[in-house]
Amino acid sequence: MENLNGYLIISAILFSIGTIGVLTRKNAIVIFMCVEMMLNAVNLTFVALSRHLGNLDGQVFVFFVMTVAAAEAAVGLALMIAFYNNKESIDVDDVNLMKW
Amino acid sequence: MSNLLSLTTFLPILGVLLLLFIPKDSKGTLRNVALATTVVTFIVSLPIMFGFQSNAEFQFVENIPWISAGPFVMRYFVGIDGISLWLVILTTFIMPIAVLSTYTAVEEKVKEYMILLLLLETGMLGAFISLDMFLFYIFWEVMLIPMYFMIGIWGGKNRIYAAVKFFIYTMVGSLLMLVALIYLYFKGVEAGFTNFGLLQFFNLQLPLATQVWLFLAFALAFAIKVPMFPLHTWLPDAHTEAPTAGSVILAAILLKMGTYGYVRFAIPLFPEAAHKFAPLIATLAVIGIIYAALVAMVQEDVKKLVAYSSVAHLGFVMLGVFAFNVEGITGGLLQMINHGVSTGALFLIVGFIYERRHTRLITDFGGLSKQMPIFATIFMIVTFSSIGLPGTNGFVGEFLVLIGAFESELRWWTIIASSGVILSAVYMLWMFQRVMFGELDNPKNQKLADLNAREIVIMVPLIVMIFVMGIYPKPFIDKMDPAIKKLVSQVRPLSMSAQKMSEAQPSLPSGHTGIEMPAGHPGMSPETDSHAAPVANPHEAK
Amino acid sequence: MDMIIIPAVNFTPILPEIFLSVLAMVLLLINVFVPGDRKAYLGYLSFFGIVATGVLVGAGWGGHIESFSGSVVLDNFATFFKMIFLVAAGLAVLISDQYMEREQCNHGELYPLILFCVVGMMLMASGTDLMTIFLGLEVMSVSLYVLAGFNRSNKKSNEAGLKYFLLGAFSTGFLLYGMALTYGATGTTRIAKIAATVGQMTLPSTNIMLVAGMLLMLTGFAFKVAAAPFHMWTPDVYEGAPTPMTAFMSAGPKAAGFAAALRIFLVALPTLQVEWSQVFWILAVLTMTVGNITALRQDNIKRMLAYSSIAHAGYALVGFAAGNPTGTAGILFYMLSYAFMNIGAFAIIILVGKKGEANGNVQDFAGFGVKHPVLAVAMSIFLFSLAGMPPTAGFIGKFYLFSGAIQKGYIWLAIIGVLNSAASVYYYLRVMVYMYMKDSTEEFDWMQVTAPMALCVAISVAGSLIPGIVPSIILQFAQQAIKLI
Amino acid sequence: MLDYVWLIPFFPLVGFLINGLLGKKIKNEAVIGAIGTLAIFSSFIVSCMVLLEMIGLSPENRVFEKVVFPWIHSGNFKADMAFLVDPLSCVMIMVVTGVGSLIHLYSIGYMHGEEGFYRFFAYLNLFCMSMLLLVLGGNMLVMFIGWEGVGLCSYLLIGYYFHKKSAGDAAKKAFVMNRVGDFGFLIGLFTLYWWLGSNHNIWTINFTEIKAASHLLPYGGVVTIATLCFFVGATGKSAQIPLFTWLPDAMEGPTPVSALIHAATMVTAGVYMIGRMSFVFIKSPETMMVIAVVGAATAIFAATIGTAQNDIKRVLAYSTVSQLGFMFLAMGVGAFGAGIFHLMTHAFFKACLFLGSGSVIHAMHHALHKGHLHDDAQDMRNMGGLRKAMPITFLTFLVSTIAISGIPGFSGFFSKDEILWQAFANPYHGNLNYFLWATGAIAACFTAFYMFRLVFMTFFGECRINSKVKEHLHESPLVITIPLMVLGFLALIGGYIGMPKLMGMLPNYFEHWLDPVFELATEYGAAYAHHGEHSSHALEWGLMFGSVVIAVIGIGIAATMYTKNSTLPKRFTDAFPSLHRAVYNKWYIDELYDFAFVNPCKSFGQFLWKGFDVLVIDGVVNGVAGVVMGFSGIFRYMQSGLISNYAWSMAFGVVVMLGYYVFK
Repeated sequence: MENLNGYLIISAILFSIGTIGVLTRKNAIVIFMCVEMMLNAVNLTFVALSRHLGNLDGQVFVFFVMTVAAAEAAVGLALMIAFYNNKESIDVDDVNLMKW
Repeated sequence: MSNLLSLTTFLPILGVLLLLFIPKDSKGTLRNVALATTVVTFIVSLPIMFGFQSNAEFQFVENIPWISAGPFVMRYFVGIDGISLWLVILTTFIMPIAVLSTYTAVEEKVKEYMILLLLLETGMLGAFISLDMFLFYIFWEVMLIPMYFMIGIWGGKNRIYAAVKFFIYTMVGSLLMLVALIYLYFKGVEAGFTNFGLLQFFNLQLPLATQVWLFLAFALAFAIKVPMFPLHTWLPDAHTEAPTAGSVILAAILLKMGTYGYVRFAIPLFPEAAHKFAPLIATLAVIGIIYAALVAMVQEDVKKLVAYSSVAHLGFVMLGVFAFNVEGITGGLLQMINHGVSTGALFLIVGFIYERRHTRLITDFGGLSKQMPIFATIFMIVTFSSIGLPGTNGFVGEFLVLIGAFESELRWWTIIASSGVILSAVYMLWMFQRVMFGELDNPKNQKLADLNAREIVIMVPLIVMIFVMGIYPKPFIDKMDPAIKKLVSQVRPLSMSAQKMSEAQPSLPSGHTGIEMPAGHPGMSPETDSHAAPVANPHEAK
Repeated sequence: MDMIIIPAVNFTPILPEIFLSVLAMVLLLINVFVPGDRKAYLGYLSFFGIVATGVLVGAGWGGHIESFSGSVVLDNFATFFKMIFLVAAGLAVLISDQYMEREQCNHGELYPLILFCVVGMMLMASGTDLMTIFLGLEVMSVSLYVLAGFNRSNKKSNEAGLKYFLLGAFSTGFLLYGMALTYGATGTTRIAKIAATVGQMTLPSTNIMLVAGMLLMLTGFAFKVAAAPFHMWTPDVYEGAPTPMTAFMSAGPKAAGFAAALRIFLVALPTLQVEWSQVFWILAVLTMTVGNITALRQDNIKRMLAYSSIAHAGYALVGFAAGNPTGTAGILFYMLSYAFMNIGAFAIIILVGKKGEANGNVQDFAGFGVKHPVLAVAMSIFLFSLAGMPPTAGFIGKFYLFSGAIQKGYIWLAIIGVLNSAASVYYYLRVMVYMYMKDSTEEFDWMQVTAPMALCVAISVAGSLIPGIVPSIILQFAQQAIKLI
Repeated sequence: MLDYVWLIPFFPLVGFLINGLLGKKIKNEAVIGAIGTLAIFSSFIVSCMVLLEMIGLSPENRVFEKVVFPWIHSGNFKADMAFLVDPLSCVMIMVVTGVGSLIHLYSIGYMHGEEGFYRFFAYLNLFCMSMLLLVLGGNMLVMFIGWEGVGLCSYLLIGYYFHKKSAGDAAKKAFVMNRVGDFGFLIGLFTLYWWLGSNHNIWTINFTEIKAASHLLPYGGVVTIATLCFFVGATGKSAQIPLFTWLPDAMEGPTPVSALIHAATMVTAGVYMIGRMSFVFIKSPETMMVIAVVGAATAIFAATIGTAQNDIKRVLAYSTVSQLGFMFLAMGVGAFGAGIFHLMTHAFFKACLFLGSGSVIHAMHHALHKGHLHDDAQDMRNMGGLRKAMPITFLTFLVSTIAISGIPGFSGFFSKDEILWQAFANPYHGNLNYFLWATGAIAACFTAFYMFRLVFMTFFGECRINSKVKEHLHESPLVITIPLMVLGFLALIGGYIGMPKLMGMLPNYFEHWLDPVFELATEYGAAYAHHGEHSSHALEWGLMFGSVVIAVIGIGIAATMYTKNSTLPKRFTDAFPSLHRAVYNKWYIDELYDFAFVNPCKSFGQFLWKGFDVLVIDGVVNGVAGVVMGFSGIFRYMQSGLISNYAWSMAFGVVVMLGYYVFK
């Protein structure tokens, strides 16, 4: 697969976008979506590499990642709801009780 | 009995276990049990002293496996030679006195206090008998803990600062030593050693650069403990805040760890480096002597004064040890014991008046001689012992230190150090005068009671030691002599002295070899070499 | 190929995991039937389950069984770490009930979650495939997110959960990306095969994909073990999380992170040791220094121990940087001792604390030594062990870690380490200063020491003291464990 | 043979122990006094036996060493508890035990009723023991025990009235100044020991061994350094310039103490020490010169101060300093025998003078007490005309005064004249001799003047104190007057054993006796001596006559000023007020020392403590802690609590790592 680099670059760009999103956004849900984007970028890498290398390990990995991401989403959203219950906000800048 | 040393060392732990079962309100029982424990420990240690053969070998050795994991093999390897013998005896000797001194001084948390005292004894004894470097390190660090609590819990107003300072200050040094210790071990492993046993490391040939670093690390740890100028500031704080027994033990035994460390570890392990740093250490020692004396002179607090006097005394010890000849090291060791006895006694004395008056300011006293004649007599004897009057113990050690140092390359240092003899008289006598002489004008002092029977019992052994060691130090010297000779020969490796000799040959005065060689006693060559060295380099003294 | 061949799977290596998972699910089920004030029974059940698992794990000592086509292995390394996790979990379970009862969030799910978390950690330790390790890590992490935010009504706990979750997920991204790149560079996710492939590369350190993959994985694990600069979540999460969970988190997951990292770096990437060693060198220095120095000024004792926990990760990283048997055995030993001493300390903190996480400052310990001498002595032992004073386990652990560095030639690392150690003494002593040297403001009469608590403290004391005096009993196992990877 | 020599210091030790430990219980003054006196008297008996035995030996065999027990043996260093008996130490033990016994006896009467009577006798015995160790010591270290031991006793006895601040100060001053000297002694000892050892492998501090090896010592050089150091020791102990100021202050002690320690025995230890090591000292012409000059200077310097003092004991104290100066002058000009001779005669007459003054003070004190007056019992301005009330005291005092003034026929004349003659005629110092002689002669004139001033002010004229008191003035009891009479008698005739050859009536027994000790020194001295310049009999006679005239002049002036024309002193002081003030204030030497040493030391100590110890060293220590804590604060605030900051930190870490490794 001659244009592996293209896939890798795209996934790297996706990953970076996700990272930057995490760094810059304030809404917890958006941040979490950015994390998901990072994970999907990795998935893309895995798939591309798997295809390039001709073995299925990467593909299998992707399934696990997707499952885990789903589980994480469930837990994460639950935590955000709990937080929202207390603070009526999901702005991460309001997560500020503990510092120093 | 082959495990006499272990028995002595761990008897106090047994005492601790006993104490745990005594309710904390029965203070009398607690005190008596602790006292009994220390007395029994002392008695058990006596066969060690009498059974000790005057040779250079380590005796009462116990060597059993302890840890063996990975690259490290540590053994429970203990034993004593003439150097550690007296420190062990000093420890067991001082402890009952220290315990006895707490009978009225400590009324709160008696149980804890006694437990800590006994733990401390085990720690100190363990450090003196360890021949496994790792084991030594363990005991060395363990000692800190009880002392820390003693200062911190039963201390004076500023106790927390003093306790924490004491702990961290000492810790910094010893941790660096730990690094050096481990490094040394790996060097040993390269040379084929299989465990932490100290003695084999004396034969390890290390390049000078390595020795220098390792020596510095060891020396720092020990210098802090000694304490040497300018690492001494924890000591006055610790002493002023510590309760009497704590001060006594700190001065009498704990500080000896530092000097003992030099004698047992830093110097024989890294002889070339030790030589290289001898001028520096001698300089610091001499500065310490003068500096501490001057500072002691202007102290307002008796205890602080005594604390600074400790710094000066230990400066003498260091000077003697770094003379690297038999006289100097013997003097240093004697001075260690002397300092234990006399400064211990001084702290007890300070404790006595503190208990009575709850102040230690010199200006609060005056004319006590009239009111407390027995106290005055004892105080005076101890004072003069501390000054180093001939006939008391202080003199023998100080004199040997000075003469040993004078024979070595440290001649000019010795001359300056000797002036410490004047200063010590100044500050001690001035203090004595202000406390004991003059009008008894403070009404609070007019009701003071003289020493009671218990206090006299505490002081009598110390007074006896002061005179015994001053008038007949021979048994002490005889037992330590072979070990010291051996040490001196270790410190002057043949390669070095040979090199020095070859340098020296041309400039030797005529007839020197002619006189020396036939007259030289067998086994004395290391010392004669050491004396030859200064002559060899007359310009070195500049 | 008309027949599906079910491969003969040997379940032995994951027997403990299976057992714990089943137990957790059973607990979840019966939780429904346990009334609110009887949740302690779940605790007892899970404790016994953990003990039983311990026996199961212990029985596997000395074996070497690979399974699931080499993605899971039962070896001494895994066994040792599993023991650590079980110790951490067991002790955490013991101290949970009293705390949860006091904070009125004694939901039965706590115990199954702990058990699941242990399962995840165990997978991390025994996983020999990046996939297994990732899976284990996620099982662990997801449970931990919940555990951190377990006290739903407490704002701090909430925040802790959320913070941990967001940052954890973020770090997972890096870890995963690292795994992907490693996969790309080597064509496999099996540890052993990675090792083989990398071993055949002529100059693996010039393989950008591999190096980048390694570094990204390193980042992920650095986050889990709280190494600077990936440590910043730690104090906040530790402070906010329910105290027993803080105790658990500080001991278990950290060990799990080290387990997986050790497996990956030592087994899969030994040829890149020069590179990762350098990184760990710097991380270790940063971590120790930041942790210790920041801890100096903390009044909240949980937060202080959180910084201390960062520092301890730093010490362990010293051993990691060394990467030799001495250092790595040191890590194993240290993680175990750390579990004892740290959870012990947290147990005391729970005892001293009041409802609503009150009474959690250093100052609140004033006079504790007089009122509760035994507990205070226990606390002192934990603190001295944390400070690395002989004759405690903490000292032996540090001794081995620093020895590893020295053996490797990292003298300066060791020196920085010991200096940090000396600085750390200050804040540990500070607690003791308050316990013993300040007059009490409190009577501590509300304190009640329940049996599980007492048991936890007793075990912890034994665990911090005995290995300090006769370290061989643990060290020889650690040595053997390290030999097999 | 002489094995029993150890008994000599042993008896006083026993006395010390009995009185010191049990004295408080015994309480009975008679018993305590008897024990103390008997102890030293026993030593006197033993000393006499030793002397007799020594006389029985031929001169070259008069050396005996006795090792009692080994003391410090370490490496090359070896010091035993060893005693050395030779003619020199014989003289010294006779003086110490003899005069000591008399003073003990005297003290029974003098100290009657004092608080701590037992303490006094214990200290006195201890002192005698130390002094005997000093003079009998067979090596420098035993000598040093005694050397420091007498210093200790001096301290204890000066501070006997410890409730008086001045006594405490004086005691401390005495000890510290002695210590300065001891410092010199030690350095001298080290130098000698080290030089002989390292160059010739003779590691010894034993006197006989050093003597045997003394031919190896060079002239000058290292010997000068060593001997100068020893001499510093001697100046401390014997109150010479510059370390003399403690002795006048030491008069705070009870008078018998002044007599025994600060006149007869201890202060002469320096002279003895030089005599003991004459064979070393002589090898350094420079040191000899220094000793001679310092001795002469001290002699005249102290004599000038003595002329203006009003305290009877202080006059005697300065007189002692001055006389010690004469002894050092003798040592410095190589007349060791003469020095020791003067030491002995001085012990007789000065002890007598002090005891006499004690008797006077005792009487005055008693009388003042009876008269309920609080005037100073020691101030001569309060005295006068006592000769009628205290005839025995007066007579013995007068004899001693004449002796010290150097009137022929009395003991002081023989010894002092010998010294002056040697100062003039010695072969070592060339033209300096004239100066030495002149200084000595003027000092002798001053001596005669101030001593007779004392006598006149005290015993002649009218009693200047309240007449009520006068009737209470009585002669002291027998226990006091007997020692006075014995000492007075000795002061009278003691000189005849050392009559100069010139007079030819008696052989100079004393010099012959000491010859074996000093002949080696003379032999060494010959190496640089210039012979035969001044030694004519006529000259000697002339100088002798001159010195007598000088003494008589001094007496004459005193007589004029203090008996005939009593306004003269006042007019004199009015004429030279600043001179008088300076002399009266001892040339401000104490103030100078305070200014130059004491105060700088104190303020430097203060600076080191408050400035260096606390500010700098602890400043650094606490500063390091502070800096770490400061960083703690900074790191703490980096922990902002915000998720995005944390994420940034992580991303930063990743980027740096990747940046470094991937793109390097």
